[in-house]
Amino acid sequence: MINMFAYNIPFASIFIMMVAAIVTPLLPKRSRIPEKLSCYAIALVAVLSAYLLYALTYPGQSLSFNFPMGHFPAPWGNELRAGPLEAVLSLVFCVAMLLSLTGNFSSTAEDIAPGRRQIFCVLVNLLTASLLALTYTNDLFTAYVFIEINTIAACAIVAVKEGAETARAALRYLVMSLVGSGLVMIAICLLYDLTGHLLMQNMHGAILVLVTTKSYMIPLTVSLALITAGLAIKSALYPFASWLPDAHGTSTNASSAILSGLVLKGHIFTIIKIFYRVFGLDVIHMLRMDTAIFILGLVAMIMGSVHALRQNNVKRMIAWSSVAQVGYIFLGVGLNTTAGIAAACLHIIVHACVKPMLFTAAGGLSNAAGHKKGLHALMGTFYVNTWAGLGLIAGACSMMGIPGFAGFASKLSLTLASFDSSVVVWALAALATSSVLNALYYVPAVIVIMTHHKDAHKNFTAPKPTKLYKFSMFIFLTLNFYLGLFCVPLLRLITRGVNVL
Amino acid sequence: MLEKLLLNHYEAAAVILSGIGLTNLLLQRNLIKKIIGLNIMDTAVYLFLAAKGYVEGRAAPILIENGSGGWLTSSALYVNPVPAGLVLTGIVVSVSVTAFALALTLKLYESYGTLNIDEALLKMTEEQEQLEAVIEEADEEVLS
Amino acid sequence: MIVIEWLLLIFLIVCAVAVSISKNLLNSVIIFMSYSLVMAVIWVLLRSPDLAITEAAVGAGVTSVLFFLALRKIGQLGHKDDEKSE
Amino acid sequence: MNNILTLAPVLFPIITGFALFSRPIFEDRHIYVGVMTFATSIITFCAAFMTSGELITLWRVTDSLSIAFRLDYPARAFSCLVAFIWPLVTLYAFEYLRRRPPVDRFYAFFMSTFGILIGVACAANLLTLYLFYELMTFMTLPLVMHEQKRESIRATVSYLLYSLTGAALALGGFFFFQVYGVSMDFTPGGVLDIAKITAGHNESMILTVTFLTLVGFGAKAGIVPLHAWLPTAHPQAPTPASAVLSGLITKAGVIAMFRVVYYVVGAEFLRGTWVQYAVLGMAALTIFTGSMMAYIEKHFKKRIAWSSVSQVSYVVFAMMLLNADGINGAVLQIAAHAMSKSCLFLSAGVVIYCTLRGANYHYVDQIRGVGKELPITMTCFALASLSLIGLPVTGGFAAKWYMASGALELGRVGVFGVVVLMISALLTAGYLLPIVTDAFFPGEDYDYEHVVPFKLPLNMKLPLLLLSAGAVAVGLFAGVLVNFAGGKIISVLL
Amino acid sequence: MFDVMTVRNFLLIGCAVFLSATIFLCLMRAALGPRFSDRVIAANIIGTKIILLIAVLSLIIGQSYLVDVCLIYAVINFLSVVVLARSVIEKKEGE
Amino acid sequence: MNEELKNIWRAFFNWVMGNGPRPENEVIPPEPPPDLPFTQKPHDKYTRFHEATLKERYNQWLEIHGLHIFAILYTGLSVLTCIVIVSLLLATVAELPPFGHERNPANNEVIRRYVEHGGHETGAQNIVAGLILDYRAFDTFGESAVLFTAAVSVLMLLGASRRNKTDTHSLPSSNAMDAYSIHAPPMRHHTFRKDDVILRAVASLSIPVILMMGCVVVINGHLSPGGGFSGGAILSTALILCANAYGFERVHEFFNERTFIVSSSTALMIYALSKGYSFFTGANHIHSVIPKGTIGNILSGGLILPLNICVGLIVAGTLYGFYALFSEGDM
Repeated sequence: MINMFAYNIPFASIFIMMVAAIVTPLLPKRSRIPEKLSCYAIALVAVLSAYLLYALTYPGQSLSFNFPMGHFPAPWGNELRAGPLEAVLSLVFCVAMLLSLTGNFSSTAEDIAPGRRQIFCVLVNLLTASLLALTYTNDLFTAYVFIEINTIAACAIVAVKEGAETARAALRYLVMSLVGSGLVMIAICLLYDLTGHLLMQNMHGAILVLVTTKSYMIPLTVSLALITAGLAIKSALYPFASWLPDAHGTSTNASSAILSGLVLKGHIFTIIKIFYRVFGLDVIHMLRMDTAIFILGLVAMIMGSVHALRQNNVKRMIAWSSVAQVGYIFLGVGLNTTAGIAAACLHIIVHACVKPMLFTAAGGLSNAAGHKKGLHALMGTFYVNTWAGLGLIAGACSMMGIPGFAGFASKLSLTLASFDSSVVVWALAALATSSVLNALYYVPAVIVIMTHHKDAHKNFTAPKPTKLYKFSMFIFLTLNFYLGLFCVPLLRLITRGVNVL
Repeated sequence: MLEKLLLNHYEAAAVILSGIGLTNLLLQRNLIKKIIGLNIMDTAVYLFLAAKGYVEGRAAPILIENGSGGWLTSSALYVNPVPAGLVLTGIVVSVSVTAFALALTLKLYESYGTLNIDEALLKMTEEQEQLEAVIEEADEEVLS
Repeated sequence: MIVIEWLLLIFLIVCAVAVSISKNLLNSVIIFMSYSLVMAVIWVLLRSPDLAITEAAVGAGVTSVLFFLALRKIGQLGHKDDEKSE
Repeated sequence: MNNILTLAPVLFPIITGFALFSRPIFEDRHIYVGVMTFATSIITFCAAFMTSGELITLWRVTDSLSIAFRLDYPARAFSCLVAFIWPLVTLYAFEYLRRRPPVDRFYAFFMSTFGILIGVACAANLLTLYLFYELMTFMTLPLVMHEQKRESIRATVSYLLYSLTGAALALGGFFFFQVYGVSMDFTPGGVLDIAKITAGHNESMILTVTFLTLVGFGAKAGIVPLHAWLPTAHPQAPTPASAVLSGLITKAGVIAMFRVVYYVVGAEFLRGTWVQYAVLGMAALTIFTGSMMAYIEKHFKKRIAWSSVSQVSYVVFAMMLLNADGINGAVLQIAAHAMSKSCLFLSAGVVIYCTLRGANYHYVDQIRGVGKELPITMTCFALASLSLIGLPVTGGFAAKWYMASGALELGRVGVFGVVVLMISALLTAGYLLPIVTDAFFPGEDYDYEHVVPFKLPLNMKLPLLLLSAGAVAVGLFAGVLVNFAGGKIISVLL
Repeated sequence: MFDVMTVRNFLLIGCAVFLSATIFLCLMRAALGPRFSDRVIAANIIGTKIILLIAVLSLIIGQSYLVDVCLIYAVINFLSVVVLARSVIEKKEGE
Repeated sequence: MNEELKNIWRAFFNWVMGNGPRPENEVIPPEPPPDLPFTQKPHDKYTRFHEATLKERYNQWLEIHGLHIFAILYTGLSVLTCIVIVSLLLATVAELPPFGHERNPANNEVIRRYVEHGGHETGAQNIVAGLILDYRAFDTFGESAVLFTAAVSVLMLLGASRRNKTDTHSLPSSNAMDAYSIHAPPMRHHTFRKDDVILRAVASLSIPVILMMGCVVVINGHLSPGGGFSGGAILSTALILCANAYGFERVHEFFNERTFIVSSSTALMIYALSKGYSFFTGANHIHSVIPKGTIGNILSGGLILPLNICVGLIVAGTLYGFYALFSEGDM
C-alpha cells in the first residue's frame, strides 16, 4: 500500500489546476497575479508529482494504484491510475510547462494584449489540467472529454496572439483536431458496444475474450484503426501534420513551446495507453496496427525533416522538426515491444524538455533580431542573447543525437529496442537519415546565429534577456544534459512503469 | 449483409450520417458548412451510441413507482442509461466546440474577408511575399 | 412504428445531403435546424427523454441561433435570390 | 595525477578555447592563445610519456557505454604528432589572420579542435570515438566558413553533409557492434562475440556493417564514395585551418578506421574477406583519382587538397593490408604526410599572403618566379614535395617502401596495388615539381629586374622550416619509428 | 376484435406516420423555397409538426413526461424563428 | 535525351571531382551580394510558397485557369471519400451486435447495478442524472470545464475585439497583417429596434413562463428528464428573448460581463469543490456527510440537486454570453 498523501496526489494535481483555472477569471485584470498563480500552481503540482514518483518507487511500496473518483469502485465509477510512468510524465509536463511560461514571460507580455493575458493563464491552467487528466485517466470516455478540453484550449492558445495569421492557423488546427476527435468518438462508441465497458482494464478483459473467440474482429480492427488515426491526427503524425507548422509557427513563443512540447505528447501517451492497456500488444500485433504505425513513423521521421529543410522561418523550421520527432516516438510505439514503448516514452520526455527550449531560444533570438523570424535575420544574434544561442545549440545537438545530449539517449534506446525485432535495418536507416537531415537544418541555423555581423543590428537596440529568461534557459540546459548523461536510471524507471502500465 | 444492416437500421443511418458529416468537415471549403458538417457528424455519433443503448420493449431509465410507495428496480424494465449519459456530455462538448469554431470563423472573416481557409492562405502568402521583399530590401540597405 | 423510424432516418440523411450540396448558407443552416428538430424525435423513440430535451434546447435553439448570428455578422443573410420574388 | 594527466590534453584546450568568448578577461589574444597552445602541447607530451596507459572513465552513460580515454601507444604517437604540428600552425596563424577577422572565434574553435583531435586519438571505446568525431565536424565548421563568403558557406554545407552521412553510417555500425560485441572498450584483436555471430549466421551482416562503418569514417579521410567535399572545403578554409584539416584532421578518419579494424572487429576476422579487398580497392581508386585530379587541377590550394585525397588513402591502403609492414608503412605515412602537407599548405598560404604584385596567386600558372621573392618558402615547399613524392631519404620514401613490401605479401592483389602506388608517385611528381621549377626558374622572359625578396616574418618562417625538416626527418629516423611501431603497436595487434 | 385500444393505437400510429411523411414536404419547401419567408415558415412548420409528433408519441409510448419536451420545444422553436426574422428585418432596414 | 545524358554526366563528373574545375566555357553566374548566407533568393513565384502543399499550388493554378474543373473534381473527391468512409463503417455496422437486443455485450453487470441499485445509491429517480452526476461525475466535471473553456475562448476572441480597436497597444509582428481588415467588408454591428410591439407583448408574457420552466427543469433534474444543462439552456433562452425584445441594455442592467464571469466562476467553483469533496471522501473510504434523501422527493439525490443548479447557472450564463458576444461583440 501507498501512503495516504501520495495516494491522493493524482486527483489533487488535476483538481489544483482546475481550481486555478476557475479562480483566474475572478482575479484583477491587467495585473501579473494570474500569471503568478498559474506558475505557482504548476510548480506545486510538479512538486507533488515528484513526491508521488518518490513514493511509488520507494522500495516496498506498490508500484501502481487505482484511485476511484467517487464512492463507487472500478467498473461503476470513473477511475484514475498512477504508476511510475504517469508520475514521471506528469512531472516532466509540469516542469516543461512551467519553464515554457517563465522563459517566455517577456515575449508573452509583448505578444498578447493586456486584456487577454488573464485568459491566456486560464487556458494554460486548463491545458495543464487536461494533460494531467490524460496522463492519469483510466477511463476511455474521460480521456475523450479531456481531449476535447485540450483541443479547445490548444486552439485558443494559438489564437491568443492577436492577428489574422493566428486565427487562420487556429482554425486549421481546430478543424483537423475535430476530425480527429470525431474519429476517436466513433471508435469509443464501437468499443463500448463491443465490450460494454469504458474502463480500460475491463475493456481489455472483454477484448481478450472477443479475440479468443474470434468474434467481432472487423469492428475491433476498425475501431482500433479509427482511434489510432484520430489520435494520430491530433499528435501530428506525418500525413496528418499539415496543420502543425501553421499553428506552432505563428503563435506566441510560450504557446508554441507548450503545444509542441506537451500537447502532442498528451495525445501520444493516450495512444500508448490505449495500445498497452486497452488492446494489449498481442492484439495490436494481430490486427497489424504495429506495422502501420511503424511505417508512418518512418515516413514522418524523414518527411518532417525534409519539410523543415525548406523553411526560412526559424519557428516553422522547429515546428516541422517536431513532426520528425513525433515520428521517432511512433517508431518506438510501432516496435510493439515493452522496450520500444519505453524508448518512445523516453523520447516523449526528451522532446518535452528539448522542444520548449528550442522555441524559447528561437523566441529570444528573434527578439534580439528585432522580432524578425527569417533565418538570415538572426545573423549574429548569439552575441546579443547568449543564453538563447546556447539553448539553440544545445537543442540542435540534442536533435542531431550528439552523445551527451538528451536526444542521444532516446535514440540509443530506440535503436537498442529495435534490435529485438525484425525491422532493425529500417529503423537504423531511418534514424541515420533523420539525424543527418536534422543536422542539415539545425547546423546552418547555428552557424547563422554565430556569424558575426557588425552592422546588422546597429539600428536596433535589443533588450537584454531578463533574469527569468536566463534562469529558465539554465534549467532547460541542465535538464538537457541531465537526460543525456543520466538516462539509464530514468530508462529503468520508465521500463518499470511500462511494465505496470 | 443487407439484412443485418436493415436490422441495425439506426446504426446504419448513423454511420451514413457521420460519413457525410466527416466528409463535409474535411472537404467543404466553406467554414460555416464545415462546422455544420462537424455538428452532423457529432449528432450522428450520438445517434449511434444512443441506439446501442436501446433495448426493445423497455422504458426510459426513470424509476417507476410500484404503487405501494416503492420503486420498480428490475433491470429488465429500463433501457441502458450509460449511452444517454455519455451523449449528454457529448452534446455539451459539441455546442462548446461549435461556438468556439464559429467565433474563430468570424475572426478569420474579419481579417481576410473570406470564409474559405485556402483563400485566406493565398491572401496571406501574397502578403507575406510583399512583406519579405520589403524586409529583404531593408536588410540589404543595412548591409550595404 | 418501424415506418416512422425509417421515415425519420431517411429524413435525416436527406437533410444531411441537402446541407452539403446547398449553395446558400442560410439554406444550409435552416435545413440543419430541421435536422436537429427531427433528431429530437429520434431520441424520444430511443427512450432517452433527457437527450430529447437537451437536443431541443441546444440543437434547435442555441446552435441555430449562433449560426444565424454568425451569418448575420458576415452579411450572408438575405441572399439576393431570396429577395427577387418578394 | 595519472587521471588528470590523461584527461588534460583533451579538456584543457577545449576549456581554454571557449574561454576566449568571454571578452573582458583577456586583453591580448595572441599571447593568451600562444601560451595556452604551447601549454597544451607540453601537457600532451607529458601525458604521452608519463602516463601508464590506464583506462580513464570520464562518464558512465549506461552500464556498457561510457565516455572513456586511454593513452595507448597509437594514441600517444598520434598525440605527439598533433602536439608537434599544432603550435607551429598556431604561430603561423598569428601573422596570417592579422587581417582576417573574426579572430576570436577562429582561435576558440581552433584550440578546441586541438583537444578534440587528441580526444579522437585516445578514445577508449567506440562511443567516445563517435562523440569526438562528431564534435570535430562541428568544431571545424566555423574554421571552414571563416571567410563567410557564399562559396565558403556552400563548401561548409557540403562538408557537413558528407561528414554527417559518414557519421550516420558509423553510428549504425556502432549500434550493431554494441549488440554483437562483448564490450565496447577497444581491445586489440577485436571485441566481437564470435560465438554469438556464428550461432546466428550473422557473419556476412557483420562484414557489411563493418564495411559501411569504414566507408562512413572514410568520409573524413576522403575515401572515394564520400570524398567530394574535401577538395571543396579545404581550399576554402583560411590557410592555417586547411593545413591542419589536410594534415591532421583527415587522419582522424584514418584513426577511427584503424580502431574499427584492429580494435573492434579484429584483423583476424577481416583478413581475406571481401571487406578487406573492397576497402583496398577503394583506397587504390582514391589514390589514383586524387593524383589524377591534382594533376589536372590548376587552382593552387585545390591541387594540394586533391593531393591530400590521394595521400591519405595511402594510409588507408597500408592499414588495410593487415600485416606488420602495412602498419609500419601507415605509421610512417601518417607522420610524413602530416608534416609535408601542413608545410605545403602553409607555403601556399605564404604565397597567397604576400600580395606583392597586387594580385593573389591563386592559380599555379601565376606562380612563376615566386621563388625569387620567397626563396625560403619555396625551398621548404620543394622539400615537402620531395617527401610526398617519395624521394629516398625522405619520409615518404620509407613509408612507400614498407607499404610496397606489405602489399607484395598479399600476392597478386598486392602487385596491382604496387603498380597503383608507382603510377601515383609519378603523378605526384608531375603535379608538384612543375610548381617548384616554375617558381625558381621562371624562364627567359621573366622580369628579373623588379624582384624584391619578401621579408618573411619569423613566426611564418619558423613553422615552415621546422615542418619541412620534420618531413625529411621522418625518413631519416624511419628506423626509430618502425622500431616503435613494431615494438609497441604491431606486437599487440597481430 | 375492434376494441377501443387497438383502434386508438392504430389511429395514433397513422397520425404519426402521416406527420413524419409530411415533414418531407416542408423540407422541400425549406430547401427550394424561393423566398426567405418560405424557408422560415417551412422551418417553423417542421417544428410544429415535431411538437405534434412528440405529443402523439407520448400517447403511444405512454410516458407523460414527453409533454415537457413538447413545451420546451414550442418555446425554443419560437425563439430561433424570432432571432432569424429580426436579423433579416434589420438587414433590410439597414439597406 | 542527349542533353539529359550530358547533364547526368556532368553531375557525375562534378561529384567525382568534388565540384572540381569548371568547364572553360561555362558562364559563371554573377556573384550574389556577399555576407548574406542562407538567403534563398526568390527564383520564381512558386518556390516561395514554402509550406504550400501540392494541393494549394493546385488551387492557385486553378485560380488562374478558372475554377470550373476544380469544382467538379472537388465534388467528385468529396463523394468518393464519403462513399469509402461510409462503406467501411457500414461493413463494420453489419458485424455489430443486433439493435435493441437484450443480450448485447453492452447490457452487462454494470448496467444492472446502475438500474437496480442506482436508486438508493444515488438517491435520484432519474437514473441518467444519477449516472452523470454521481457514478461518472468526473466526466461531467470535464464537460463543464469544456463549456467553461469555450466560454473563455469565445470571450477572448470576440469580446476583446472592440476594446482593442481603441487600445493603442500595437503588436510588433502583426502590423503587416492589419492591412487585411481594409480589404474585408466591414463587420455589421446592428442596433435592435425597440418598438416591436408584438414581440414585446409576447415576450412579457412568455419570459416568466420560460424562466419558470427552466427552473423546473433544473430543479427536477434528478426526478424527471432534464437537468442542469437543458434547464440552463432554457434559462438562457429567456435571457436571449429578453435581449431581443427589450434590447441588450435592459439585460445588461442585471447581467453584464462581470456578472457573467463572477457567476460562472463561482458556480463552477462550488461545483468543483463539492465534487472534489465527494471524490476525496469516496476514494479514501470516508463516509460522506451529505444525506441521500428519499427517492422521489425534491430534496433527494445528495449532491445532485445543488450540482444541477450550479450547472444550470453556468450554462445559462455561458449560452447567453455566446449570444451576446456573437451578436454585439460585447456583453
